[in-house]
Amino acid sequence: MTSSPTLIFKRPDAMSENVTHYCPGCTHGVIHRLVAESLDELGLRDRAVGVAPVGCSVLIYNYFNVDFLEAPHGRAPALATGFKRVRPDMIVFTYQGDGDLASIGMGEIVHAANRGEKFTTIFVNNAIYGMTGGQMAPTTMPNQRTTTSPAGRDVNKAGFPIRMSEMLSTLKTPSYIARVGVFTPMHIINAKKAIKKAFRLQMEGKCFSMVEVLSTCPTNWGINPIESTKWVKTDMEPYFPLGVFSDPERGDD
Amino acid sequence: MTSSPTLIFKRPDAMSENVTHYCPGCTHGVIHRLVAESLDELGLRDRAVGVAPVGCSVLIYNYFNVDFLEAPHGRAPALATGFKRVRPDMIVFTYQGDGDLASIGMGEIVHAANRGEKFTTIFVNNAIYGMTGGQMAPTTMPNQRTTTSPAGRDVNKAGFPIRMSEMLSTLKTPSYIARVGVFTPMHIINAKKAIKKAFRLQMEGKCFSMVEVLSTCPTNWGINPIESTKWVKTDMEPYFPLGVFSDPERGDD
Amino acid sequence: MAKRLMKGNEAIGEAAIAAGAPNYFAYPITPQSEVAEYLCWRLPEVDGVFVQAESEVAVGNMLFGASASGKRVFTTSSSPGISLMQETISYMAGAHLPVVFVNIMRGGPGLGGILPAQSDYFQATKGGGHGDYRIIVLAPSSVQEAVDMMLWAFDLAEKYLTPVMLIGDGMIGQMMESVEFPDKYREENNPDEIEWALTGAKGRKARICKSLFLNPEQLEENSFLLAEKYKKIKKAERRCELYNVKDDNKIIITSYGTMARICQTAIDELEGEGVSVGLFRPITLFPYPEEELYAEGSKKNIKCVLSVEMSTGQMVEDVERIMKGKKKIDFFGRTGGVVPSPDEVKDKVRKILRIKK
Amino acid sequence: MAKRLMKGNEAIGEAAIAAGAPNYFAYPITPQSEVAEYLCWRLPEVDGVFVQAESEVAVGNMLFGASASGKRVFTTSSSPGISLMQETISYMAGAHLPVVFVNIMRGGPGLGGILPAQSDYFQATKGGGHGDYRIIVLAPSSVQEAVDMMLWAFDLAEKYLTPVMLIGDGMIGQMMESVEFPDKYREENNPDEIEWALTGAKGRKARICKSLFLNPEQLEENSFLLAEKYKKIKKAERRCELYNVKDDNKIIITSYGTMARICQTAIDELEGEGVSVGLFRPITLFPYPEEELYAEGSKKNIKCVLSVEMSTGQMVEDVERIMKGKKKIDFFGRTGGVVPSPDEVKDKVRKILRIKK
Amino acid sequence: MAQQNEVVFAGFGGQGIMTAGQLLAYTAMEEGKHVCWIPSYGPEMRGGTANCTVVVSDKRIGSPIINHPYSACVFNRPSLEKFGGLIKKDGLLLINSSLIDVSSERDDLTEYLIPVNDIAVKVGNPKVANIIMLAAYIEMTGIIKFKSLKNMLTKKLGKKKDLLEINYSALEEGRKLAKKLVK
Amino acid sequence: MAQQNEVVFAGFGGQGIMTAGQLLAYTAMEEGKHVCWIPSYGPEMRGGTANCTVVVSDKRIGSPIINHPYSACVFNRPSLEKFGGLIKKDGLLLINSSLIDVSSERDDLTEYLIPVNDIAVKVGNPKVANIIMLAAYIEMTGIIKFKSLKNMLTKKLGKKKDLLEINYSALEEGRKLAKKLVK
Amino acid sequence: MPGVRIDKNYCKGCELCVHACPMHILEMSKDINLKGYYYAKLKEPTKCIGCQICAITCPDVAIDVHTHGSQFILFEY
Amino acid sequence: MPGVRIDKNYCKGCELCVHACPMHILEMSKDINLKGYYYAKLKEPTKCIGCQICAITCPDVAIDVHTHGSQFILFEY
Ligand SMILES: Cc1ncc(C[n+]2csc(CCOP(=O)(O)OP(=O)(O)O)c2C)c(N)n1
Ligand SMILES: Cc1ncc(C[n+]2csc(CCOP(=O)(O)OP(=O)(O)O)c2C)c(N)n1
Ligand code: SF4
Ligand code: SF4
Ligand code: SF4
Ligand code: SF4
Ligand code: SF4
Ligand code: SF4
Ligand SMILES: [Mg+2]
Ligand SMILES: [Mg+2]
Repeated sequence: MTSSPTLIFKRPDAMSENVTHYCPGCTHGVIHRLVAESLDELGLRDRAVGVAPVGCSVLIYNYFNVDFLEAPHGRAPALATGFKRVRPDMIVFTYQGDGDLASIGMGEIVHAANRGEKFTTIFVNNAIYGMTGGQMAPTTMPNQRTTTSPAGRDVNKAGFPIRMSEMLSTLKTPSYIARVGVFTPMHIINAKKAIKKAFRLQMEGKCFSMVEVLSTCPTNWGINPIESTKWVKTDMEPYFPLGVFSDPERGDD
Repeated sequence: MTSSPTLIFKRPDAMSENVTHYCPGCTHGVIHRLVAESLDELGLRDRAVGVAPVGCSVLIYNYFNVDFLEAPHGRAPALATGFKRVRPDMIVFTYQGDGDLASIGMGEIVHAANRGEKFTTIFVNNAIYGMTGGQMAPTTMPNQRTTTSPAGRDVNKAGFPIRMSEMLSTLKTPSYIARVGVFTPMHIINAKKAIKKAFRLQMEGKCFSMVEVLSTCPTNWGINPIESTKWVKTDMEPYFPLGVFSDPERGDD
Repeated sequence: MAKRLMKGNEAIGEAAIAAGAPNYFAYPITPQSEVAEYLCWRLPEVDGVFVQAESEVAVGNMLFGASASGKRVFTTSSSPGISLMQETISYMAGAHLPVVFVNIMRGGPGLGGILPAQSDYFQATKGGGHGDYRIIVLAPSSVQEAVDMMLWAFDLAEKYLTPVMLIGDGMIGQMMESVEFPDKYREENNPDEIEWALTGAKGRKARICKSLFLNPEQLEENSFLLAEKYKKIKKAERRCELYNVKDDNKIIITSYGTMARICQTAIDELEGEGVSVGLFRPITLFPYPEEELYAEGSKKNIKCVLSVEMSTGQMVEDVERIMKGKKKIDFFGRTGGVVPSPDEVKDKVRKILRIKK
Repeated sequence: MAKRLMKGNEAIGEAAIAAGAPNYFAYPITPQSEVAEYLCWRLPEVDGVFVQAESEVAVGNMLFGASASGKRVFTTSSSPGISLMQETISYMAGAHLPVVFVNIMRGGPGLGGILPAQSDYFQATKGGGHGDYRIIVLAPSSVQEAVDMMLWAFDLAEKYLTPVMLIGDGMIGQMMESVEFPDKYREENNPDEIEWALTGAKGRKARICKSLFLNPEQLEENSFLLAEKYKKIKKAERRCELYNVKDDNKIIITSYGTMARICQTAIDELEGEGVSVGLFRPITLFPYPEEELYAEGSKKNIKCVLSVEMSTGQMVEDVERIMKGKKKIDFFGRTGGVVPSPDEVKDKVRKILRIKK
Repeated sequence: MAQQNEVVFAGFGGQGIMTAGQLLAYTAMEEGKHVCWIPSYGPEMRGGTANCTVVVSDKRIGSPIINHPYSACVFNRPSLEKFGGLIKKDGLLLINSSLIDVSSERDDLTEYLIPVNDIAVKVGNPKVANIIMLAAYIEMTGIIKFKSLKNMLTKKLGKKKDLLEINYSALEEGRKLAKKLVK
Repeated sequence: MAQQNEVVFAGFGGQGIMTAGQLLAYTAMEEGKHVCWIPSYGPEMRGGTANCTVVVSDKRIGSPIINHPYSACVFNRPSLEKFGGLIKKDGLLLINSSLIDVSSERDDLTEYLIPVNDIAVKVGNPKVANIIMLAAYIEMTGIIKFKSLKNMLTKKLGKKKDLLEINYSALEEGRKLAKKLVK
Repeated sequence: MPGVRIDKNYCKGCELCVHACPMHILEMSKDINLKGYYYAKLKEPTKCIGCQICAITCPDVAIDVHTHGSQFILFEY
Repeated sequence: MPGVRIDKNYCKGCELCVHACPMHILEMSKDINLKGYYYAKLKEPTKCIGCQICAITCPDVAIDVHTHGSQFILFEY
């Protein structure tokens, strides 16, 4: 203990010092950190602009040292399109929940992806509307109980959960689309790689990029954080398989 | 010529006597007739309700002897959902153009399909905004000239045409989705089969059904009707292949 | 029926069932998500329809479709959600369709906040959508009134074939009060008995429900028809409540919804201090009880008509218009979710009357 | 610069370029699709941005994003399309962002028709969205004025950090008139020089562009800030034009946009018949030139203030409010795409003055 | 010439109606006049009819919509039916007698029959019927100078020599006929 | 009892704050009183605090929001800090002394310290602290009848005998303590 | 013997039927109908096989097909 | 020697780090922090291998990892 120790893991520069308002164990926080680390490592913080959604992460701008715009519910991809088109030299990303992106914002994300807008979307799929108190989302699992599906999601009336990554990757316009998880340390490490790649592709002006992250909502799922990560593995992952669905560097379209 | 001849092809009962406002050779008219014949043959006219789009076919109700609702641009699937949910005993269909369904109405069609709403959508894809004077649609072909892509659709800025049938058929909720053409008599005959099947499935309460019909717009394409049908074959069909993309009776999901 | 203690949001849901309108389409938004959370289990009990839509734009249009069936349909939402329905409201007004919208208002503009406000008065009463149309706007000030007005709203919507909007603030939605429902719930409409409903063109000419009139004379005719309808509504459906209105009032306060109750408390307390203030509470915001306000407000004893709102001042423009320069008009408001206290109202009254506390 | 004969729609597009705002996001809708059809080839010539969006909801939000960059941005649309932007307009007002909307109005409500109308007055001037906000509303009556007002609109938007809307009817968009553009087109903004623009948090604290204030006191503060802004605008930016206003006027007509020109023709012709009528043409509809109208309208010689509109009567409510009961208010309007003729206006004037033809 | 002149050009799509109006408007503007050109747009356009109104004035123009124009040039029968009755008393009506075999039956107008299609065919291009009509109209009203119109055509068609020649001829023919008719 | 009584229940989530208020409101309603229960909702809820206001009155209730209530039952320290100063002069303040070791430092109030958590543990279920507080409050104010509250509890918990017994005990303990304190 | 009847007032002169008829027996008339279109007409009625292809093709449902006894069935429709 | 530092005021007591640490050397404290959460703490500092797994897992970025010389590299991050 004579020479001073080196920090090998610390709060990324792109993150602010604020304590988040997220519930204990909510993995929104992990995903925030992965985004911040990616910006730092690629040297993008200075020219990044984030677009916050409406959802639990609406206050994301309090946790970053990055310029931020706050979008109407679901419309972040349109704001990002507008910004990036007039400032193609900047790095633009949206951070959106599943209610935000897959429900009210369906039109905006499909069309931004289809036009091949050169921004990055971090899509946090926690199978529920967190902020408004746990209503059913388009991504809610079959039979999952929520405040608006008290007997469980009835697929005969509400249909099956929408797999956004699969759907968007059917578009012919080139894109990078991957689904990752943050429910074990190893998954977090892989999630980081995907997010960083998404930003790198944007940096290189390549394509639209989206990383869907399976996330937890212990509060509205009504189970504790550890159980929540397990539920992602056992209940969500089989339906929402992890992987890369579209990659301009893989040569598929 | 002693006994009187029998009519083997005549204007279907579900069609009114009005002359349409469509341009000469526009195949909207053919598609209207196929819908009317299907309703007649299945005995559905009496309990059918159509939902008109905003587009060249906004006046469709003038050409049918069927109750009709007129939707705001793009929202026909939401109106159909509302109607069908409160009157599940009725037969409901939307008739929508590509601007209507694939552009402004993207959110509504994806979600109606995903919830598995039990109505039928006739999706008329003519690769352009007909009514407003030939602007680029999400389905406009690469390099196709339109009034808002005078140098041809630039896929680097506007992306590639969206293939709605392919996209919607990735949803897990059961559905019947087919793409047909009306550019030769044989294609018209097949189109009729698909449309009739779509209505039959609705009758049986099976699933959401959509038939995408490749159609012409001689006026805004700037070529004559015969050339137009050829252009569908040579330019559109290779990109928008005909076929059944999802069929509850085929056992795929 | 026995009295029940119920949250405003839930009571509104139950009231729609009582009104024979168990057909609900909605999208979650604070502070009214409890309506959906109540109805998602309650409606199946009465064979009603509950659909959680993908967006408020879709909600509006599902209502549009469902309403054309002749059944009674409704939604609840809050400010930003209501903004998204403006195109459709205009369409439904133009197509002469009945429907009930409930706006449990929150602070705005933009995402704003989720606490009670009354800053959507303009949007509701002047028509946030395009074209020549108005909608009937009702403003309950208690849970019981919310229930009663839901019943009335559906009747009005059907009587005039028009959208009706109930506007309350977050408090109306969140508070519990005792409430009674009718003993007998209304049956659902039988579409076959409704002459404009789309029921299938069986044995009759096809019906078309539309707002497009490419011929300008026809479109004008439709607009004049609407204007005629609004005239009738203005004549027949104005409602207001007077509180403590007396010959010695120095001031008439105009205020609606829960804000009016706060003013009542202030008025009671002022009365105790020997300051006489009357309250004019419009119950219908469109049609505004114009004659009634003018009559009360222009009395000799009145020095000032004071509009008290949870906004930066919206209804006050109508008050100005109606009072025709007869009296001084003043305004007091807090906004953005700040609920004024009776004390603040009292202070404002004292200031107008130059009374030292 | 030399005079050019140009269609209103195209001139509006060119004017935006002249104003240093070659950033256009739009969705086609009659009767203004020519703006996009012009700009889709014209903007690339000046390295501008042209995006055909998927919907008007997306248009509004693209503008929202683009505006936050500090560059000047705009769109054009028509009535139903503008209704779809109301949520976003409220957000942008709340977030203090400059932007220019052009509404080439068509007949409504609903799908209505595509011919000229002025029936979106309420929506534009009272705020069709939710919450306590207003927008600046300008009403040109000629193609040249449309051009001049586009230049002004961007300046106003930036000066006050607020959405500005130019409203014209289908005629403004469709007609060709001679028009001059400034000799020197304005350079595009340099975002780095704009203190509120999002340019990347390099060497400074991060900037946040938002309308959410969960703390009601902060939300109220933002609303009061907005109210303060509107007060300043009301003070500094009222504009109107008087025509034939003389001491022997019996009637003052209030009318705006192309409708005012039709009234001018009527007034000229009436003058020939010895009937003296003045025209008060508000150029800014918000802020409404209230003092000016009151001053002219309340003069001794005036018997009646007549609001002439292509609607069933919307601005007339403001006229009533402003005139404070001083004079009789009357209204004449055609709507739904029917453009009143000078003859009809003359007939109305004669009727008011009980003049037999 | 009156302080303000209004003319409606009306016919079906493809007859160069809009162009004729615009040419007049451009030229009048070059001459320093106030001008306003306005098309009818809307549903009736689908039917294939087309018309536009041009107002030329020495002072600022009031109403851009003219319910009762001073004059009209009608190219087909439906247009005659639509506008024949609307023209101001003592106004001017030019009828394309190549396609219209009736007259307005009004006796409070100056009315001329001009077979513009036939003349156009003679000149060598059926598409210049609109120019012939315009030339005749100008000759009759003096609303703008003939020379200005010629210059405008030269400016607009400068690069297409062949077309220009035919247009010149059309102008001349129109003028000639007008002179003959008015005399 | 005054014509109108207002009470705030405040503590953190999970202490049964809302339930206590609702029980009071239900019972008062059954007794024929005008009642209004209103929660605080909004962003602060995330922080884990919870409070509600109950207004009980013989006449129609004016403002549902009470900035200066007549009384408050505070279950934790932040609640004391928030509401201690807001109570009306001569009002009543009940403090959960199991978790709060300070007082309001106001001398214009009647203030009692009640260790409701400790008593609840004694009674056999830590969750009934709210009932103990409510019982004490009722005993002190007479705002509703003790018996009515007991009936209400019976009605609400009828099926869960065990729980009912514990709640009865909680009621009794609360009342007992209140009697002792007031004397 | 089969035959077709073309209602000239529905016809918009698109020529799609002319192009489609397998027997090449349709042609465009030299006259125009009320709307100003040159309409389609049957030039050799006796050669018609009643295949309905013209009717199926016509966007304006201007064509009826009748038969009188025998008729070629080329497809199920 | 590697080690971690847990900022107890960021910690919300979710226990994810405790669950994740391969050395099982984290535990929840008996005390609460300012926000009222039982926070995580290192019970056996000497056993820490500096693998960063706890830090990577923590949703509240409450954990720093430092080293002083050697450290196990389990993965590239
Ligand atoms: C137009 C509009 N509709 C509804 C809402 C209410 N709302 C806020 S957040 C939200 C959903 C949030 O869910 P999600 O996007 O999944 O994010 P999460 O909270 O789960 O992270 C909704 C419906 C709103 N603010 N605006
Ligand atoms: C909200 C709204 N936006 C835009 C329009 C204008 N509009 C009318 S039809 C149309 C597009 C029609 O294209 P499509 O759906 O492809 O139908 P088509 O005419 O080609 O059959 C548009 C943009 C409108 N009526 N409403
Ligand atoms: S509600 Fe769910 S998503 Fe929102 S912060 Fe809490 S745990 Fe996370
Ligand atoms: S514009 Fe195109 S789609 Fe519309 S009727 Fe004409 S040809 Fe058909
Ligand atoms: S029925 Fe067949 S053969 Fe006869 S005209 Fe029609 S296409 Fe030709
Ligand atoms: S296909 Fe029909 S519309 Fe076309 S030419 Fe033949 S008959 Fe006429
Ligand atoms: S660095 Fe590794 S060993 Fe050390 S505490 Fe964290 S998880 Fe455990
Ligand atoms: S993971 Fe972080 S927040 Fe959770 S207990 Fe460990 S240190 Fe605390
Ligand atoms: Mg979510
Ligand atoms: Mg189309």
